Amino acid sequence: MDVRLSAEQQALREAAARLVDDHAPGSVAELDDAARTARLEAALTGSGWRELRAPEDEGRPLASAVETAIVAEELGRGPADASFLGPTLATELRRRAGAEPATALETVLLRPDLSGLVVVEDEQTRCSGVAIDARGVASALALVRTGHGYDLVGVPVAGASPGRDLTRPAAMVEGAAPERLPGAGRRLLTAEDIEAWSAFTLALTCADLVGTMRGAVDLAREYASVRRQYGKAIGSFQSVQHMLADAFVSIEGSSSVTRHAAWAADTLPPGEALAAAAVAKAYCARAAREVCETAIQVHGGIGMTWECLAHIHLRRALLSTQVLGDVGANLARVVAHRKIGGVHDGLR
Amino acid sequence: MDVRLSAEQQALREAAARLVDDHAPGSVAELDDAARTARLEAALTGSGWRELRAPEDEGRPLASAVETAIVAEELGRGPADASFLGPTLATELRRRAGAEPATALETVLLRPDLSGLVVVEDEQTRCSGVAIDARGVASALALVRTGHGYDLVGVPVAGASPGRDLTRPAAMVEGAAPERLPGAGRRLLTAEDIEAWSAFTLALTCADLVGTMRGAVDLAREYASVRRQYGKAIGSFQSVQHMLADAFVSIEGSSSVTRHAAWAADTLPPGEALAAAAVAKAYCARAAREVCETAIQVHGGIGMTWECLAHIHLRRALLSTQVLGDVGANLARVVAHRKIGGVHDGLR
Amino acid sequence: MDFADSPEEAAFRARLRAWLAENNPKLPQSSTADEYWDGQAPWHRALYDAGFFGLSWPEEIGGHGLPSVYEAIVDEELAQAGAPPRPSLGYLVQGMMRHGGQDVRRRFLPGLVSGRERWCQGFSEPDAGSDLASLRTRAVPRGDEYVITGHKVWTSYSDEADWCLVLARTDPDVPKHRGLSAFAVRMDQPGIEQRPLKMINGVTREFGEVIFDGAVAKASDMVGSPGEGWRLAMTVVSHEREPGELGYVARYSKAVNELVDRLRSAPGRFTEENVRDVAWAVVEAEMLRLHVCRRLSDRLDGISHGPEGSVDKLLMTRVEQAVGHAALGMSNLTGGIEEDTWLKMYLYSRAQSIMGGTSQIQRNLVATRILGLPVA
Amino acid sequence: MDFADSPEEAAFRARLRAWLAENNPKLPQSSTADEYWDGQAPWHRALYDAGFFGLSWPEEIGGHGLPSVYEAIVDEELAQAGAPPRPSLGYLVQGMMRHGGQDVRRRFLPGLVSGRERWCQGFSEPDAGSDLASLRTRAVPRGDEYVITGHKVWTSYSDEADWCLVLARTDPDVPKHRGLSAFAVRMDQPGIEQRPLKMINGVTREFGEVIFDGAVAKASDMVGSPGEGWRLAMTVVSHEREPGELGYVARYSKAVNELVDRLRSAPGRFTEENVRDVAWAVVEAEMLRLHVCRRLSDRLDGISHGPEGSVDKLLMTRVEQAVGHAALGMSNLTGGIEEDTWLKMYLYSRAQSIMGGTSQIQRNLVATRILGLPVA
Repeated sequence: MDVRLSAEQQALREAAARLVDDHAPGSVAELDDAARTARLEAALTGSGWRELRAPEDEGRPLASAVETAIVAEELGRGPADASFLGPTLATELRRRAGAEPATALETVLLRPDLSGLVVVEDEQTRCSGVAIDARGVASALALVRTGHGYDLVGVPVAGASPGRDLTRPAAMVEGAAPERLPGAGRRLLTAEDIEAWSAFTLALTCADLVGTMRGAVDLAREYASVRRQYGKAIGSFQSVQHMLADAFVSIEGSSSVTRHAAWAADTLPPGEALAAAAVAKAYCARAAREVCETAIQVHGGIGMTWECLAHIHLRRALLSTQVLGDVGANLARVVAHRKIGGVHDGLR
Repeated sequence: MDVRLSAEQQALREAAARLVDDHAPGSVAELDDAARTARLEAALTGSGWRELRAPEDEGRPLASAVETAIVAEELGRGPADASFLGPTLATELRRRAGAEPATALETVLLRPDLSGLVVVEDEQTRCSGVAIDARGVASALALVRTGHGYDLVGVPVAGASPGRDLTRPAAMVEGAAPERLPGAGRRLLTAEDIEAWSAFTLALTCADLVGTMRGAVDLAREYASVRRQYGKAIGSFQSVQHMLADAFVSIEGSSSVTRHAAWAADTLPPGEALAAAAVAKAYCARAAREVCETAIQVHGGIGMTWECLAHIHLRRALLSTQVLGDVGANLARVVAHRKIGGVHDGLR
Repeated sequence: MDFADSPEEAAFRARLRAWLAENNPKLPQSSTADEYWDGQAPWHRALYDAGFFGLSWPEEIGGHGLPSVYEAIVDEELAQAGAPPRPSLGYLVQGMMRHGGQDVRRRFLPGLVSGRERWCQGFSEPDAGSDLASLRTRAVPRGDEYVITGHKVWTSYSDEADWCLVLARTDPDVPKHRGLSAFAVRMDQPGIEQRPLKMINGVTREFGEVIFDGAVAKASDMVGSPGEGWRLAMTVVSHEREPGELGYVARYSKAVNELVDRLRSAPGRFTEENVRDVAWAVVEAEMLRLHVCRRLSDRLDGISHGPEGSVDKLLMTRVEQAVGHAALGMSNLTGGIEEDTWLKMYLYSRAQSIMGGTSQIQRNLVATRILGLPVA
Repeated sequence: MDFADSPEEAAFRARLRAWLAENNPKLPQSSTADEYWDGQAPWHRALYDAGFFGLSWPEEIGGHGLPSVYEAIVDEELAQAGAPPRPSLGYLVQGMMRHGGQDVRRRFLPGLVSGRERWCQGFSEPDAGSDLASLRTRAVPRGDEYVITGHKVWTSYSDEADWCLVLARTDPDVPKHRGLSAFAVRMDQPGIEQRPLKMINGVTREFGEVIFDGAVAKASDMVGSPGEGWRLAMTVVSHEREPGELGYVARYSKAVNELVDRLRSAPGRFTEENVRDVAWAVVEAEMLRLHVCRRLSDRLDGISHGPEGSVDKLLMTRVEQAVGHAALGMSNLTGGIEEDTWLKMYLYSRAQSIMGGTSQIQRNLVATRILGLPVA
């Protein structure tokens, strides 16, 4: 056991941090700065990080889920308003199915409540759902159930619009006809594949939440250091100090469970990986809401304004929370995995 | 609508407060002071407050649940280590059944988890359960189910021992033969009677919790004012101030729901009264644990010692919480009453 | 001690209920849509004209001189009908009644109460939030008027207002709490620029920023005496902390009813966490309803109030944020990625621990003014 | 980055697991019964003698010189077997290793590590809790010894101890942090009175009060230099905040396993709240296990540590109190009114936010030392 990041992993984190520091929006107004988003997009494309889960020899991914999570965390911290989660999840699906790489940027199609991939019963059934993280994306992957497993299909995506998460616009897909992917040599995905993909997805959302929390606390810490009331920096008041200290502690705990969930996604059997991911997601999602709420509270009235970045972090956290299940859904996974459910609903 | 206490109710509160201030234990050591407990017992007997729910003309109680709750709250604040809740609940059962008054101090027999009265199927079945609040008590009431309702039976009680609540020892009853109450003219209790009695019981436990919280916060506030660290009273640190402020706020909210629950117990139809009581109990029980934990925390190391009264309040709160259901059980009652239950157990 | 209606109260309740059945404008929650603010002024006037607003205020200002507990009945019935809450103006009314002279009260309060004149509140500034007394807006005397210069934020309804109650520094040479005065300032004059303040839930019409650059107030429109501004402000903000004054019981109870309906409409869709959050919202909202009954009853002998407003503000904040968390759980479960009413309700709820004095400030006040703990 | 065992680690784990299958003394939780303390000393010696204690400490003090992560393996296997945790002595070992001279280290540490000599820690005093530096115990030189007078509380295991590491004031004339020194003091001498400190869960043998009235320590038994006491104390208390040093992962994971078994043993008896509380205890305990893996991995380059111990203490406190709340929900559901193990576990959990520095102190440290917020 040695769960330190390797030198290469640390270098990757630093590179991702640099990209984010150079190109992420420094204010809410900058979200609309098309030149900046183009630079961020170009830098991210140039980095090749969207292909971390593309297949190398024997179909293994170029990089592990740990490295992928490192990039996801830094992009969350930014917050980086370029698509990463969606394309990475799509690439992971293609890799598992042995499909050819996508020719254009692609994401995944989730059920309207974002709880999982859209699955249709046959290729004649039209697909509806949400193409998450759809900025600059042309299509989204869904599943068709067959007698022997699940086949990948694509649906066209258009018109991503900023929704609850202003950094990662999504697109509604309504009644799109699924299209078989081109190319041969593809295999059907098993239920275990889906489970493993879900574990990977949850781990990445945790990493994004950890980054989001870091970004929110950085923002609040800075504000608390400069904002003065009653003749002193508000960060010198014990109540503000304790709110931020608790937030920092939550980040540290979240970081530890996320590191394990990312490791588990590539290493443990799918059921165990999913259980590890559920523990991490329940923990991180609970923490993220509290931490982002704290960041707003520390900002006082400013924190309630559209122009303050604090709600941008909160909104991003809410989206990442919802992807493949929020606190309640993942706590239910923990209950199921530890076999402590099945209680009656009323009084004891 | 006028939910102020009347002048008589205020006078009752003051009288109860005086009794408590004169005779309640001022330290953990005083719990074992037999002369003091005898004085408290004599004063409580002299007050006649254990007979507040005895029948007056037409079977109505001498005093309303509001007055009874006022006394219960002050005794909780004490904390008064003399039995009140148990005898009052027994008297209420006798009143509802039109039974003769008990000849000696009596309590009620609850199921081992304290969630409700013990009910046996016939008079041949032996009764087991917990006789709560059994200091100086000779017998406990349980129910026998008949074809047409529930009949009261008594079981002998002996050997109350201090348990989790050091101020209100309870007695285990194991396999006692139920005895028919003497006297005629009694009627069978209906399910509605039991529901109304449950609402009354919950309201009294809420009042006890409110009093317990007040006692705990009084103790902590006093300690925070005298205990000095770093050259100043710890009560001048914002973190300590905020903990105690939150505790006080919780007491105020608890006090408002409890007042209503007590009023409802004598006024609303049993189902509505029980719903009001469940709201109050969920609120007060959640608050009480937090508030008593805060009182311990404010005491620092001293709060972890047996000799500090803080845990006496916490323990009393834990017992009152459990009587007829804790937070979870009463939240379940709220869910049932508002018809928002019936969800599935797993992922959505 | 009785939570039940007297015969008079019951008759009033029946009248109100019947009126609401015909006159519910069915506006969205104020926390979720700018459209609410289009409907708010007509709703205020309709409620007033029907005799259901200002019940406990004196008749000379347009009120009904009824016992304070009638306000609780109004809140319950509004929530039950799913109608908008009563307009939250009580804190301005209380501040002007208590500190304004006879002339000020007679000139301004009837229009404020009836909704014929719209008022906004200009207290906070960018650098004076929690530390309100450090505000920098200046009012400099010039003949029989004052010239006002400064920058106000969180100015409620500033886009619609005819008047603004402005807190400004009239004496820079005394300790900061003593040099403030309050003015009724007309909004339709040169030297005032109003711009909307967009909140994190997208609502733009609840609050604004107002820049005073040489705006003018008549000396006779000063509310209270010179230097009385801080005391007036404290009266206003302390009533602003009272759910009974704000009518928020109706807001929360209505929201809770909507949450309950939402859960019932789709059993099986929600997790136990969702149900639990809604159950706590039910409990919290019911607590506040009962707590306000208690506070309004305490007023039956007349208003006397002190730091307990901070207690009520903290209770109200717990309720709003419990409702907000329950609403968040209802959000986005059918409708995809867009913002929905539930999400906006949640986002807005985060403001309750900030506006009207942060929860941190309220806790300071409870600790020192009520619990008597030593000031740091 | 790898959470998996290396082949050596896997072999070690297998050896330990086999040993535990035969040598688990099946003691109750330390937080629930005085009987634990009867078994603790034999358990310490057995674990040491079998080669499973002090794994990451240097061989010259009786350790094994293994990588720090072996401690995580021990914790996991102890929890899995339901065995008692490893003795929580690491903070004393670290303090004496870092500050004690060669002679002190050689004389005292092997006995401490092997369990052949029992040590207690005499830091806190009735009037010096959070503000430890204000302690009043005096150590006055007399020839080649010091005479110690004072009153210590929260002296861990004082009833069993052969030695006490006493923090005392040796120089009253310098600022309070600078005048302290640490001594190894023999407990079996006149001038020392030990009495048990009964905790709120009824346990009497974890802590004691110790009155020093003319007790004597040799000058050569001073640990560190004169005036180095504060720095030594800070080393000790900061390691006392580290779950990896305390071995508490085993404690919590064992407790969680017991909670899970309890729920499974009686399905249908518990409310959703009970299940939810246990599920959170599962999540929290797992978080700490993984967090300790991370911290122990960070030590693979050697121990360097700073204020992050306060983070770990706060995380550990959340875990213990989440476990405590879940335990409270299991309490008294079958057995009547008496105190039970679950209730005691809950009551003890309240201590975790106090001992080793209150959560308030830890938050101050995180805010100022890690987040760099200005000191008030």
